[in-house]
Amino acid sequence: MENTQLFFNFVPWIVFFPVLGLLLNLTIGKKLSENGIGAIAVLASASAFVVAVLQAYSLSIHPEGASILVAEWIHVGDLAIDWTFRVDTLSVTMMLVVSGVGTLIHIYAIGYMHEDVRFHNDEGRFKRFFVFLNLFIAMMMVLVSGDSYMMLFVGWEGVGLCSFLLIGFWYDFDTLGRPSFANSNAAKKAFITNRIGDFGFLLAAFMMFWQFKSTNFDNVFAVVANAEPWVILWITIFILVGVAGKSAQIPLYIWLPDAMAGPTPVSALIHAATMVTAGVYLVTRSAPIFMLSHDAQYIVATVGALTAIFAATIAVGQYDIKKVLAYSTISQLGFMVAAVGMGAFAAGMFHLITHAFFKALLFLSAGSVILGMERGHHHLAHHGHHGGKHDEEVFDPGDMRNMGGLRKQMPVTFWLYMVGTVALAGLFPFAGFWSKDEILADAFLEFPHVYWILTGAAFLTAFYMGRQVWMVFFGKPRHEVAAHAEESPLIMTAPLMVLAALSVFGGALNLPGVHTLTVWLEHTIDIHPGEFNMQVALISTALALFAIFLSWLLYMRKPLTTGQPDPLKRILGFAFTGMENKWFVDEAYKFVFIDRYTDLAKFFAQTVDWDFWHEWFHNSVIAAGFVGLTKFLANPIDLGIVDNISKILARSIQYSSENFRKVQNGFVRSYALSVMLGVVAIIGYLLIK
Amino acid sequence: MNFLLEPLNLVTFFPLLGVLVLLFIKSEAKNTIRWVALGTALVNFGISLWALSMFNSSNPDLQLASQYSWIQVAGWNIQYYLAVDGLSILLVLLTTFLTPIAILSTWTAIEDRVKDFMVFFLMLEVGMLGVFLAQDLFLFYIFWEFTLIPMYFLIGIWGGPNRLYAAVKFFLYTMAGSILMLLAILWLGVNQGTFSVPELVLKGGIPADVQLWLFIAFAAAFAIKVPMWPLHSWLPDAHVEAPTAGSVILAGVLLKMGTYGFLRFNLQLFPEAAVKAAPTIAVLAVIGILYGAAVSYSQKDVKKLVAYSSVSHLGFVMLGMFALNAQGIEGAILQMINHGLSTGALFLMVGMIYEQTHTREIAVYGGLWKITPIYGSLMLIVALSSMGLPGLNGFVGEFTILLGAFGSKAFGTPIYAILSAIGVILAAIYILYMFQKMFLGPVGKIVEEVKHHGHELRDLNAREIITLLPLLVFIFWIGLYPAPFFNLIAPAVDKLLIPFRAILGG
Amino acid sequence: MTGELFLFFILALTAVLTAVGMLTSRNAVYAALFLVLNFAVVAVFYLMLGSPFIALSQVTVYGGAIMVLFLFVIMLLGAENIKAEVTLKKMWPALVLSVTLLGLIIYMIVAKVPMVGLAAETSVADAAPKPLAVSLFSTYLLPFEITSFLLLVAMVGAIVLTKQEKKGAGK
Amino acid sequence: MIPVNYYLTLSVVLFSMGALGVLIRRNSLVVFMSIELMLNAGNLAFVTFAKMHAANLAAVHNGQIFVFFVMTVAAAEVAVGLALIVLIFRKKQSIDLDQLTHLKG
Amino acid sequence: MTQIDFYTIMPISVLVLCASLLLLLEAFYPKGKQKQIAFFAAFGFALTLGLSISQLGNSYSGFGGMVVLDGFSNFLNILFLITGLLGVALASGYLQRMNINKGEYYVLMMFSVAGMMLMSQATDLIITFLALELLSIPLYVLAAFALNRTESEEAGIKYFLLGSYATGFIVFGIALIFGATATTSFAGIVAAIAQPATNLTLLLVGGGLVLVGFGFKVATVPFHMWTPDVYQGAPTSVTAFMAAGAKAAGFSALLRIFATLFPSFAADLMPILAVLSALTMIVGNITAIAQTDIKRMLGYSSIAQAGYILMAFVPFGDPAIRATAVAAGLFYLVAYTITSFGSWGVVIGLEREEGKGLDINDYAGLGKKYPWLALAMTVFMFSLAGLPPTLGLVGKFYLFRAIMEGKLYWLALIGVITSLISAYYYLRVIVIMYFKNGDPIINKDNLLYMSIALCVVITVVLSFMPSFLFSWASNAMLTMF
Repeated sequence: MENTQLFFNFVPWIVFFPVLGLLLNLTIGKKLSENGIGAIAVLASASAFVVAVLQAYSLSIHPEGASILVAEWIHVGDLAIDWTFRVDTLSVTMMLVVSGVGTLIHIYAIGYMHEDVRFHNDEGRFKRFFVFLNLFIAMMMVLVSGDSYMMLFVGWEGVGLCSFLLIGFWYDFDTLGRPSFANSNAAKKAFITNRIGDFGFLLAAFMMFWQFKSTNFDNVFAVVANAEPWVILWITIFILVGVAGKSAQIPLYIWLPDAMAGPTPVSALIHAATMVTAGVYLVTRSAPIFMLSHDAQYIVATVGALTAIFAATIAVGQYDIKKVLAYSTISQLGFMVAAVGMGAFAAGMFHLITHAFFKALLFLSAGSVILGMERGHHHLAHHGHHGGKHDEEVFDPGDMRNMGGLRKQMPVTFWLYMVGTVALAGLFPFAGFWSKDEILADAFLEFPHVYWILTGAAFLTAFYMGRQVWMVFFGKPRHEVAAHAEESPLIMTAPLMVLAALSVFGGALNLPGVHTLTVWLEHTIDIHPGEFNMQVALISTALALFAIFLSWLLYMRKPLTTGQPDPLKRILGFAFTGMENKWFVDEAYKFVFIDRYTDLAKFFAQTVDWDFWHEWFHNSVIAAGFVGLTKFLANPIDLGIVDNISKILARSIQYSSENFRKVQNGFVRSYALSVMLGVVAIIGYLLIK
Repeated sequence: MNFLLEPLNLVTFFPLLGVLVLLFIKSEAKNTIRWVALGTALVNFGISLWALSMFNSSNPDLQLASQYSWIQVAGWNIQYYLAVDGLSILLVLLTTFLTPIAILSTWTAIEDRVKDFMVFFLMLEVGMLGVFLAQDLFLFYIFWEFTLIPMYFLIGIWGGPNRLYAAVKFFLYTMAGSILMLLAILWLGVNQGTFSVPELVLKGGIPADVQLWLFIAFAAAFAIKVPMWPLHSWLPDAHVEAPTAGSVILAGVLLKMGTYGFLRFNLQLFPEAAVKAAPTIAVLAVIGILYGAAVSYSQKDVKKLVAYSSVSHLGFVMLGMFALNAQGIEGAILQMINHGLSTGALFLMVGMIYEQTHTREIAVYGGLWKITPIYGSLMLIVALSSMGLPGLNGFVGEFTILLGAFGSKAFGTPIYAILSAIGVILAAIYILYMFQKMFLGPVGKIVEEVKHHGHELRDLNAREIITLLPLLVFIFWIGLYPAPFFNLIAPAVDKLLIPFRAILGG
Repeated sequence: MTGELFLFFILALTAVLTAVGMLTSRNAVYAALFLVLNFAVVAVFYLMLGSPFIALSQVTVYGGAIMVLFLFVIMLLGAENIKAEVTLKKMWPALVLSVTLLGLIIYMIVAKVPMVGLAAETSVADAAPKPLAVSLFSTYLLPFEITSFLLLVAMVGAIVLTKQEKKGAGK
Repeated sequence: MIPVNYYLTLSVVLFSMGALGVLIRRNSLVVFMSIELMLNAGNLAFVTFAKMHAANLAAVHNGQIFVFFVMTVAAAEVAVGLALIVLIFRKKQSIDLDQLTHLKG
Repeated sequence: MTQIDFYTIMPISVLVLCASLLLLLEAFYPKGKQKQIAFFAAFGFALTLGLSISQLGNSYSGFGGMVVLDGFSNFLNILFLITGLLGVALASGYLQRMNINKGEYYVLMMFSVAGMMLMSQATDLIITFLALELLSIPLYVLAAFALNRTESEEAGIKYFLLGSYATGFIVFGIALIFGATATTSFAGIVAAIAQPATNLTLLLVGGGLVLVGFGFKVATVPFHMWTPDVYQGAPTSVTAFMAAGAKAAGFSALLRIFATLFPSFAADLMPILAVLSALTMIVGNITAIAQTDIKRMLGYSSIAQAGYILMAFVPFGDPAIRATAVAAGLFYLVAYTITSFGSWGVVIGLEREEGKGLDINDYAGLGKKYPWLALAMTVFMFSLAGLPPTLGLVGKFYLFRAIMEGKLYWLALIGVITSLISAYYYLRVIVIMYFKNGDPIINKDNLLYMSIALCVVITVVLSFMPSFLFSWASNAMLTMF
């Protein structure tokens, strides 16, 4: 697929621009102001967006796309992996979303980080943030534009690294700004969990190579149909492990909630809009493989659906504004994975895009809320109100129980948040409605059990979003900080408005009947447009409205007061405790895996390797045994051979030890005796042999 | 004179010239000594590049040979025979490349008996180069044993508090392996009538049962050196006690002598035995990978952590090598280089902080990235390279190795590759653990302690950055564009694989 | 049993008994005297074996020179008595080994050497001193010369060892 | 007609007794005497063998001359040996071998 | 005495003559100027050495086949004479420092060397026996030469008594051989073996007893016990001479006797030799580890080295390989002689009066204070341990190869394992020299240090060009068979 027409040749720049940006910031960033740094980063990201747009334009003329070889990478034997960029409708869709949303978030971050670094008393890290952010864009571009599984994997791990770096951005604190290893633990957890997923990815790649002699998409898809079913099944399962890691599916989703330790733009960009959807992209990309195995589709769809509902239940029980969104993200990722698992690739991609819009919007608005709270907190602390009190007890600006009534303090943010909420809840005609319904409609046809589970999840989605909005923006401030919260500046809200607009009108991308996106993607993957199912749409809309009503009943009719336990607790009892505590999955993992591995490692290191192998075996058995033997040979044989032999003889004839001690040891005699011994042995051997 | 102008002779023995010069410099002129040593090592690196320029990478055979009959009496046929091929060229370059870097790292770390140190160091370089270049078993054995001597002194004189124990242990364990190899070498010389490796390869025809014994005898020497589990017990001692430069060379080059030995001798000379032994080696390698990673994770001493990580990394090398296919072996060779670069850099960096704080206990560190940002960032890159992040060198090696092992006909099952791939996860765990506890989190108490002694914990200085920079260049280069390196290796590996293709089919 | 054999047994018994005497006597003088007696008996054996020259040498060199020297030293040192000598029963290993050696070689001799009788009268003339002397100074000239140097060395050695002592004592 | 074995046996008995003497005596003079006894036993064997090979004149001479040289050597050894013993006695006032245990290990 | 007879013993005669002259000279020489005696002795050795070298390539048989002068004996004679020269160089300063400077020392040494030379040339058991005594008796005296030290006397009497004891066995052994073959001449014995009437058992047992005697001289286990005591007690210069010369002489006799007389009994003797060699290597090396006195340690080391040399003789019965095997033994003998001389030289360099400076710990700090001397010692230790770049490694390589050719894999295995063990104690010396702090004192003795330097040079340089020495050794062997 060598196509060098139009702007296809420019595609490597989609990576080079962000890299250039980060290098610029690395080298000359020190001399620039914050705005300068931000400008470079935004420009880098925006340039990537421009490249993506150019690609889209080129594709609109040459929809068959192109592969652009940059350099050879790993050529060993019959293994040939190259740095080849792939331009097709699917990759360009992702490029557009990533660079588009990314650019908006870059802009937002200039404002956000300006304040964030000041709240943390470390202004030096402003530059570092944008370097990482640009690196992320570059890696994400590698991920989506790679022409082979292995190049995809480079981006795959690369974004994992960026995720690690950005979650641990405030590595010396916990989420509340206290000195701690907590944030870095979260970062580490994300990386390691992702690595578990990568393990699956790698095995899938190995299997592909040995079965199909290539990891190149086209080459693999060309011959995959001839493969035996078990091969397909295993490849898909291994891919699923990778997807579970990256896209936070059961059982590897655990890192994502902790990832909220990163600054909010990071949560929005990486852990909601782009990186976590890489798994969805991967499955979509691997559509020709998944299509071949009904079992694989079944497994993937089920995993996605279960994740969707499981995470949604947890989201219901969270108090942290970002944690709710995080679990919501997991849940929505479950929707997407279920969709692509069922073969509803267009629906999955559609939801991916709309979700990127409204979830980014929600996260960024949440960031705005948190910063607003921080500002209030700051304001209070500076004005000396209850200064002593604040020093003792750390204030959590993200805790919804501290909020309430923010609608008045932060009106812009409130409205933006509302748009996002409605879109997420899937109310007509917002973007979320169209994409979610397309998934549900497909599920209804393909896997009824998935449909029912997802419907339940959708219901919960509307419920927890309602709960959140009531708790955050309505009622009375439950903390004096909330009463002093301040609105965010324009540099932060402006990108949000763009996102809000996209959230409202994003549904237009793939409206029933028109199927713009589907048609677009059809050039790349073999898909069929989904049918709009009125029944499904109605049921889900009704359920969503009912859920919002329920949440209104619980949280709005009698707004929460300070220190009041969640009203759901009364109703659900233990079940809510489970939700609050994330069903104790983290604890279980810690107990089953982390602690056991730590113990095992300690056991190996201390007991097996050091105490046993190093100290006991090498030092005691080998070394000491050797020394002992030496001493034995040095002393008894050389000095006391007479003693020893006579000792044995003496014992054998029952001599008393008294008598034995009287045996006098003449050394010359001993020596002579030794000679004699040799003589007798030699003569004896010669005569008797 | 012609003898000395042959590139391989020149590259091998040039450091001796430096030694000679050093002998005439007063011990007090420490800086002169350092410059002379560094200059010698750098020139030698240049010479090795010159040799590389003459190396024809498409030729799978031994090249640039310097071959003279040496001891030829009474049916004894020992040659002076140095030559290089794709299997060894990279290791030669690695040696000449790491030596100046290691010397540079000692600039302020070694103040005591600088002259002796440099003399031993340059002699060590001679020995290592000889090992990689010798194509006569006797000559190889001489160089092999010779490397022990300077290393022994480097550990024993300039090492840590427990250096005597470590030095003697290092010496005896390595020697213990090599004596069996000596017997095997003699068997070959006696029964095959030649000590020349290429001739032996050509001749072949060693009965299968004997091959296995010889294989074991050679493997004993190399496995201890690698070190393969469970023969690794000398390694933590040697590494922890050795001075930084010693650790760098030990991890960077000396361990590779073991893996190289497997490649050059065990695979080339005893192909049938190698096929037979492959599953066993794979089991040991897998245990080494997982065990090394687990044990690393539990270390409190950062140098020990890095030392044990070598057990894990070299497990990968062994696994790849005995996959007996192109991917496995080429990956293994590249991974030898990668490990030399990454682990060498890790040791260098551990040494740099140790020089300031005099402690290697992980727990006292923390938050270093904030205090020493350059150091932290470089450490991050090196750590990522060590755990095999795509785009950096470690990945290219590990990936090709695992890929090779996955489809290896010699193993017959992908299970080894799958288990080893778990090692990739575990690598992330211990590396990140190390990085987190030292560089992330709140600022550790060591910073205060250093202040207490009237110093300020400083970031890397220019010399230290210059020391690390070449390593970083290669870390990225190999990670992003390893083609030039693979191209050097590939023809020789293809040739190496011919007998295995015959045995295993395909 | 011929008279000759009878004589042999008597003499052999004497030889063994004197040897035992030497081994067991606490007094060094007695030991030396026992040994002289033993040498004398062996000299008779030499005669019986047709070696008059050797027999004569035995008496002069061994009995006359060596043993006198021994006695002289014993007397000189006044060291004829050594207290707390070892008794045989405490030296089991030595005894066992010696007896084993004895047994082994005797076994060899009995088993492997033919029971050839040694006629007393055969070729006595050939072993007579004169042809022996001729042989000594022709065929065996070199070893003979060597022995002269050997004795010289021994003399020098003995002088070196004892001379210094006198000097040291004098100082 | 005394069988050759008789002589040889006697020689071996004497030799073994000499060897035993070295092993069990502490008096260095007596030990030395025991060694002389061993040499003497060797001589007896030589002469016996010479007699056994009486048919061969060269052999007879060879054996007997060897005996002669052994005696000479014994004399030389005695000179040195007694000198050493005297030396030791002067220093230690004893010729007890068991007191010569400074060197060991 | 014919001309040929004369040529055969010419070097020995010259040496003996020189010794006799020196004896006279010494008697009339003014006291206090005896250092020049050493010079004369060295001159005597050098003269003889020149004669021996001039006789290279010649082959004579004299005195009715009692002595020969062939390549083998020439090779060893040169080795003995070099030993003598080095012995003089080591002794001259040492004797003065130890206050035992007497001219007889050199006279006795020269006689002893004459005995060694005679031993290598002997082809008649009478000569062998007399040569053995000629070399031993001076050594008995020399061991006790430091009359002011009790240890020296003790060493002398122990060496003397046990040496005589061994002589007793040799005499009886020769008697048995004579009994079996009716002759003591090698040629005669070889001829007799071919005859069916010969009593082979007697011969073999006689050979066994002779083996014991020479085993004692070269200190193989279990005939080795005198070695450490005597090496420790004797004046160090004597020890050096003994460890190198006497051992080499013992081997030369063993070699000639066994290679000439007993090849047909190889099957019977090989297990004995192999076991002796193995035991020697094991016991020698392992016991050395426990030593703290450097002389004692080197004593045990020399026992162990004897085991290695003996190893080369094990396959002496295999005509296909015995030449190379035994040549390997000779080669190793040379390597050992040079190296051990050098190491004893270093010991002498550090030895103070009254036996101070002999503990291994007295070497602490040598590497720092006297780097050259420490380097020399390091080279010797490496050579003894068989590490590059030294003659010892090449020697071991040859040895093990010979054993492998003889298919004695187990013995080779023991050899390599024990050489690993040996590395431990050789290394300890290095460890102490370099890694421990101390303030060693060394003696001023230029001649000594020049000799040590010479040994270092030979040890290292010859390791790079061993062919010449090896081909010489194997040619020497071929002249014998």
